[in-house]
Amino acid sequence: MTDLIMPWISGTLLIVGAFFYAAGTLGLLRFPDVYSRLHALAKADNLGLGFVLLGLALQAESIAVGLKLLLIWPLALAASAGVSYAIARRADSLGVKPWCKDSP
Amino acid sequence: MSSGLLFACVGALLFAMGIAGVILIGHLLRRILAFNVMGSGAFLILVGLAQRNDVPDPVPQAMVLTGIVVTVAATALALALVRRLFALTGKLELPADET
Amino acid sequence: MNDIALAVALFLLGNLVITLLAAARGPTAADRMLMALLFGSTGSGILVLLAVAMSIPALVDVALVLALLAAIGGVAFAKRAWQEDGHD
Amino acid sequence: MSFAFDLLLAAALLWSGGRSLSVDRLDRAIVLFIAFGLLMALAWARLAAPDIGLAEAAIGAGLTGALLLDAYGALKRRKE
Repeated sequence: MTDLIMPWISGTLLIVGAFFYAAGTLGLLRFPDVYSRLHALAKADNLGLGFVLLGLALQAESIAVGLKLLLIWPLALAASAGVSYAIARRADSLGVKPWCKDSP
Repeated sequence: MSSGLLFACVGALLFAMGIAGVILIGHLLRRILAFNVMGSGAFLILVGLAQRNDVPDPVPQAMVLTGIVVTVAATALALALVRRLFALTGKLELPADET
Repeated sequence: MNDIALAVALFLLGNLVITLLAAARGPTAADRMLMALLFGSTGSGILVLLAVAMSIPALVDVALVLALLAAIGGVAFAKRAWQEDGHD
Repeated sequence: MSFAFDLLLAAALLWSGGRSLSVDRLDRAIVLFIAFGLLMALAWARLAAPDIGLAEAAIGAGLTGALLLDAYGALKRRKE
């Protein structure tokens, strides 16, 4: 029973992860200023990575291999949070204005 | 066409681009970039051509692993020399021969 | 099962190439550096998918290193290279 | 499908390598070179050499890019 269903769940999770990656790329291309682009990348892409890792960990042979796959996710989250903070802080100190609805 | 052969062809093209850049570009930082691209091309040729059989040959892989480390050390030394040259002369190009 | 992993990896590589083309002509300096952030997460995703599709478990370690060390470039950019006149 | 992956990766490698040598602004060239290093790590993974991929991901993507950006920032600060 589990062997029958597990590939379908795993494949669905992989495709959902690919959708979130595409959403992050679309946000990078279409959003108006640095802060909103940062928001799209740092959240949507890491959510996509999480779904892909979960989908692959479901079909790992052993618990240890699956846990090692899932270990990548908090590390990627920490790295991306650090970089986003550094870039946003530097943009703010350089005087980059956030985009408003009225601004061109 | 196997993937080893394809990447060996890509490596040959990258080596050609890199060596043209090293010869033709005067700006020193860009020349360092061209040097790195040239090295990557050579590494791709070495590993890609060792991939013909089913079992990859480990000797070129060990050579390339050493070569990558040597490349980053050479890049760091070249960048330090460029910064020193800029501090002394204020230019980012090599001085012409005075003979 | 390996087929769908390889298909998703191909899709992610297409994403990466589109972002590369768009961000190389991005309007501000920061947008080009956001590309490094995207390369970190998307690249580690591709490496994990390749580890399953080609059945080389060591590629998972490469994905781990890539996810951590792609951050160094972004921090170096924000702290050292991004100057006042970088708006063009 | 793996051949399509190889072709797309090869095209991206050639494009980013060539553009990083020919683009007009230096900071764009350095960012394109960092992207080139990450694509090289993917190429080593496709060539079934995970140890070289590990070294390239650590050195080519992280360390060389940080060194180049640091040198670029220092030169630009000194020029002003």
